[in-house]
Amino acid sequence: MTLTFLFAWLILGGLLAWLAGRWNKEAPRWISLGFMIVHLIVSVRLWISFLTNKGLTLAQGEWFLMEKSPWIPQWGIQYFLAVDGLSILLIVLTSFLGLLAVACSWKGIQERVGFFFFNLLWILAGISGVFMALDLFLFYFFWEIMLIPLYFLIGIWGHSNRIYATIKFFIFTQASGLFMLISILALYFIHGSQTGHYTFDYVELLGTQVSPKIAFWLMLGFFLGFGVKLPAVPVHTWLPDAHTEAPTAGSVVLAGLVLKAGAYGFIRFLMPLFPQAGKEFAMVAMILGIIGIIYAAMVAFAQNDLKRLVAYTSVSHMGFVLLGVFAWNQLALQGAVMIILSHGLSTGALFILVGDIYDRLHTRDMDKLGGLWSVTPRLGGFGMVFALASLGLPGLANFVGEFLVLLGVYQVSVPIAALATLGFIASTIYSLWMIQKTFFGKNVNEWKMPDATPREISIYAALVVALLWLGLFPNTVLRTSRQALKNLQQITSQYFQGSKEATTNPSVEELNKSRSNYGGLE
Amino acid sequence: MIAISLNTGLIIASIMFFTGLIGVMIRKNIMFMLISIEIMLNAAGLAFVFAGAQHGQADGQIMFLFILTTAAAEVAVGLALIIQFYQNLKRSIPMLPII
Amino acid sequence: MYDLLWLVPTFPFLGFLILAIFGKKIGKKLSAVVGVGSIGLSALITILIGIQFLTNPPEGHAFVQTLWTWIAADDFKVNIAFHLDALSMVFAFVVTFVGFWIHLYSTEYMADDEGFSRFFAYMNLFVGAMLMLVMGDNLLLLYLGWEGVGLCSYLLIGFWYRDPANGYAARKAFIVTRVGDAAMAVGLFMLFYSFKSLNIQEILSVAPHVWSPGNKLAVASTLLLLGGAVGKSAQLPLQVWLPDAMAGPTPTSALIHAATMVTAGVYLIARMNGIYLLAPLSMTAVAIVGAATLLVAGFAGMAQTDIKRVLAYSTVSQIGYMFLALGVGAWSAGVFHFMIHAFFKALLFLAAGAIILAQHHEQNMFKMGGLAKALPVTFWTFLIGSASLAALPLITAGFYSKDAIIWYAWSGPNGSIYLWMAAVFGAMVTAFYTFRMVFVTFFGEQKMEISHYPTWRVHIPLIALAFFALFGGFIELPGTLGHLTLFSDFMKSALPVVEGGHHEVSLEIFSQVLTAVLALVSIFVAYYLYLKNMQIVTNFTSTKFGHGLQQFLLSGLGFDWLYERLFIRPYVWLSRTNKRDFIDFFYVFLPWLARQFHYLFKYTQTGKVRRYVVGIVFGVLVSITIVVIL
Amino acid sequence: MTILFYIAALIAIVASIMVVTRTNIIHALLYMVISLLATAVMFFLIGAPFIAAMEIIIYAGAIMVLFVFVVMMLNLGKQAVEQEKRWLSTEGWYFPSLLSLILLLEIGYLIVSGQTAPFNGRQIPPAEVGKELYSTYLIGVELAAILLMAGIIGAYHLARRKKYVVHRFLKTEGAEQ
Repeated sequence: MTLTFLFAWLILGGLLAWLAGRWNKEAPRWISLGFMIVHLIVSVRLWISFLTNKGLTLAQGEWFLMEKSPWIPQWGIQYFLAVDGLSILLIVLTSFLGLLAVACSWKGIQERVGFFFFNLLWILAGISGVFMALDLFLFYFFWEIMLIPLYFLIGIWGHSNRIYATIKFFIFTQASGLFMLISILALYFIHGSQTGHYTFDYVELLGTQVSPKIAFWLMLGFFLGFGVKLPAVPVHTWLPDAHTEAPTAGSVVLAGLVLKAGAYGFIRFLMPLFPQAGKEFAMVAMILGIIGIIYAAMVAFAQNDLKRLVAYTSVSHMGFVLLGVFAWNQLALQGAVMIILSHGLSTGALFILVGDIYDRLHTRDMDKLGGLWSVTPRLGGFGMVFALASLGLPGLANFVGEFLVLLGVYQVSVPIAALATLGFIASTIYSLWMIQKTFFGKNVNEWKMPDATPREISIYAALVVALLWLGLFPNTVLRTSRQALKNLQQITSQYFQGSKEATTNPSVEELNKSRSNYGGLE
Repeated sequence: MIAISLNTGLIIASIMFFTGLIGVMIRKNIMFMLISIEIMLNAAGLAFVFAGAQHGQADGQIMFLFILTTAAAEVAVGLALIIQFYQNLKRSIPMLPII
Repeated sequence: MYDLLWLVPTFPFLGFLILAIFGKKIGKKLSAVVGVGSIGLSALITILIGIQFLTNPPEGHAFVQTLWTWIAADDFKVNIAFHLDALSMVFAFVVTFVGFWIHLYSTEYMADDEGFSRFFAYMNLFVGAMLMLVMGDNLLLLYLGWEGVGLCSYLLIGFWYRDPANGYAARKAFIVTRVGDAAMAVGLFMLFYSFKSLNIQEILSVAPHVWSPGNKLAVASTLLLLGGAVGKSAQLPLQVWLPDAMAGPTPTSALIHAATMVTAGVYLIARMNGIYLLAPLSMTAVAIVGAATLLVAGFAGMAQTDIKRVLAYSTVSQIGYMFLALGVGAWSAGVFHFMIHAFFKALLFLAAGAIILAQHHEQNMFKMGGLAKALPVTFWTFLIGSASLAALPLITAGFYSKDAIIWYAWSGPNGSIYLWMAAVFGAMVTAFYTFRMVFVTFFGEQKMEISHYPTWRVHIPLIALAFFALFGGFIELPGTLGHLTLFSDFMKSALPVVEGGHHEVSLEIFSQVLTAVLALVSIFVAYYLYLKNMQIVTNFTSTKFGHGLQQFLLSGLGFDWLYERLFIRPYVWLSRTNKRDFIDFFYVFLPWLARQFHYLFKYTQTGKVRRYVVGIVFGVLVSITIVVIL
Repeated sequence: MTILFYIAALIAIVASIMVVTRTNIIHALLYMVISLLATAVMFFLIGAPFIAAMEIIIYAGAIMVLFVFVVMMLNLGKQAVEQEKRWLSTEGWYFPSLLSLILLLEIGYLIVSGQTAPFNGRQIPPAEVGKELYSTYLIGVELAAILLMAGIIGAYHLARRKKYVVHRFLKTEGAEQ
């Protein structure tokens, strides 16, 4: 029942918060905080039991936990939740960032508090569901659940231009989701007509024989669905608008979790369901990834709205995920998972920071900011750490992911890896620019503001510790996701074999022979 | 015995129908438009009756009766509306046009 | 003792953490104790380990301490592990030892600064990262230290953050080195796929079996690593950041931008000697980069007016010597020069810092003068440093280290007469600008009163470093002068021995004498031009050509100008013009189109029934026409 | 007989055209009555005497008289005729006429291109119509009854003289009474 609990608990919490909000402003905050803490405890316990029990050696087709019962049996729809290492990591990330999102909207949200936390918890519930659902219909159901509360979250508590941003966000994600729905239904009918057994069960759909041409189109439907969420480059423009207008918690959830749902979809659904089409499309997708990395980094550099800048850095970072997923080897995939986690933390942290600055100064315009270090050294210090994480400094989380992704991509294509490395430079440029314009320089406008409060410090400190921990001890995470990714790769193995042999240096055998001679220099 | 084919009848009916249609389109006075609609309804009924006569059955005539009913109801309501318009918007112009 | 190795970088990191978290609360005095003490402890342990290393070397002359597995994915596995051999021993020693003196010095130099504890936090972080760099047993850990020191360099250059110019210099340093780092990262991928490992010793031991000499991958990967080294060590063509980096506090310049960090490139190449030996082309490239840099930077140094910029260019130039040494295959000579250079350059910077402190933070040396009497200790130590830099024959350490390089530039395995000529010419230039600086600063009339007299916290580091700058050279004497090879014997376990000496002894003597004479002549020229008869220089620079030349040299031979137009402006222009994200225009266009249709069809909704009827009729017409036609 | 039919058809068409083109509404109504009577003749000739009677009684007799009553109630004068003249002289004529003409030609073409046969010629007595009406089309009759009822109530309700109420959209300032 743990899995049902993980999303039903938040649904319940949201309803309670809403009800409580009718007579008290404080109650919804405490209720949400309590519910998120319990959620975090449960998910971390799940993770620990995964690490200590048989979790690390799950064979293909096995799940660590599974809940399965018929839902609408006439149409082959099941209530099918299951987790493996990959899902567990993402769920832990969800509860962690969810907790921080609740904490960071403690003071900023003063209107319709109950409804706010209702929406927030429901988004988190939807996201938790997305990461667990293995029935495609159920998956789509959760996919939509997380969308609509987010729509309200941005539309009601957003900034001045929120209606435009919300509508844009909604149309983009909804339209792309419909493409995915078409693909899901097509797959459902193709599978049904072949086997006579109509089902949305992911595991059963895995082996569906679809003619390559159709498979390509179905894959494209999924690609659009996940690519818009990710966002991949030509369809990314909703993100900066949505981020700019969203309240802090909305940005955190959006960047930290909703985008991750797209990345997760690529790994869990797109490639295993359509390995051949995915492989054919891989080059295009990777080129999109490269363009995303460099293009978004350049656009980010030009922004003067802090939030917009951070939003574009998200696009840039998710380019690495796209690269990693479509390189589809163990290294790149592990790297992609690392980026998913570390980007969630570092970008979420930046959004919280920007939100706090905005709450104090009511501006995010970098041309008006500057010299804040002298006023708020603590905020500055934390901002520096987060910016450094974002530019991929070794020792912090993002570096591990980016390095592994590039290492994996190099195996598939040398030029793409080399080009993507330019992203290191571009990310340095915008990160340092952001720090310079915000914290360094003269305090021209003579801003005065209080430094970080204990509540904020504890949020930041939690994030810094998490970033450092992922940067220095990434193995805990890598171990967790390893077997899950291997199993996914095994599903596609018949299409992806051989590529590894071709790029490996032919003299490796020789190398292995001579490795026994190792013992210092001659 | 009458030596006319169905085609002839239908063509007569359509000429009348289109006359009414032109009336609806070109007249600006709602009263005239209402009359033109009556012409169109009448033409449609004519076509039904011709078709019924072709087969020697009563169905066509019954259809005409229904059309007649509709026309009557429509005229009653339409004229009531005109009166009401006229009373409510006491314009200097004599008839309420719908331009 | 070796088991304490992990403490060496841990103390500085600990110091950083304490200062970063509690720095404001604990006050300056305690901050200084923490900041200096952590490095002191670190240095102490390093020296103790060094003594044990000399007396009782570990098996295979290398000691490995593995702390934990850092990243393990698929067949990729790296540890957080330290590797200590002669090479990292020397570097770790220099980093902690020189670092300690500089920290001590900083307690006075930064005494009045509001960011006192922040400064020590950064400096501690730097020392920790630098130790990771030199002691990492795999290339990824080295890369971690590599980026870490780059970060500290950035933080310290921009230490006085209120001035946007400092921020600019800091960003420039970080970004330019990051360009090199990106190349290096690709090099790491290449090495990993060639050897399935990033462990340095494994790569070095396996490389000769996998790659035949001149292998394309070997050349490519070594060139990419060279890219990283060039960025970090401020060599051509990425040398532009170092002179600007002088915006940081002077102790920073001494520690990071003279003694340690900028020599990381030297360390990298020396460390990866095994694969460089397999790529003769890359070796040549290293040598040429070194030779070209030492000349370019030397020329630029001749025209600088800012005392720190002179030193900055001389640093670039001296690192050029080290690269030259590595490139020609004189590995231990390069490392030897690194060590000696660390001593005298740190000394020079610290002394320059004392001068700047004494002259109201004025850095233009032409506004100073006659300081020899007022600041005797500073003067004498500065003189010793300068002599060492200018390679004053026989008595200075710089002579022995540089002489070896000059000689190997000719006689080394990759040496050639042209490289030798460049090196000799460079030595002459070095002597000239060094003593130009000495004469202008310390002699002549005193132009400003002294604002601050240094105390023991400045003097002791100066004297200690001066001692090493003078006598540090006597552990390695050339074959013609006593033939003492303590240092290269020590390095033998880590670096290949030079297989040179195909020239005759007479030639070696000729080279040494020539270098010495040229250095002395340059010093005299500097004396004549800048002390005796300054009119000549002023006359020359007032001519059009002379002024142009001066400006050209002052700007560092126009590299900044070039890069500004080649990279910075296009990038900034491109991103600024695209601020609104042109892809978004497509998505803005879609609703616009919809709205246009709306406007178009809006006119059909007039409220005129007749028009609607016409519309219906038209529609009927169209559909019936279709029926008729079909 | 055939000649009679054609004459009746011609009268019906011409009268219809006259209806559409009149400016005086009473004239138009009278032409409309003529058109309906001619149609009734046609009905009679093709063997539908019951319908012919209905046409005269209900259409010409009741509906048209209703029109006339309304026109009388509205008390239209010469002004109305003048206005109609003005409205009719515009170019609004051409396009709708052209449209209708093309449509007419097309439909005519469709009719002519179909199968053709002479009329059956059988007289359909009213009794037959009545039987059919109250058996097969019983529901239609019921619906027609409901429609008429609705029409009566609607007409009564709409035409009742009420207090002057302006819709809130049409209200202008100071227009409240």
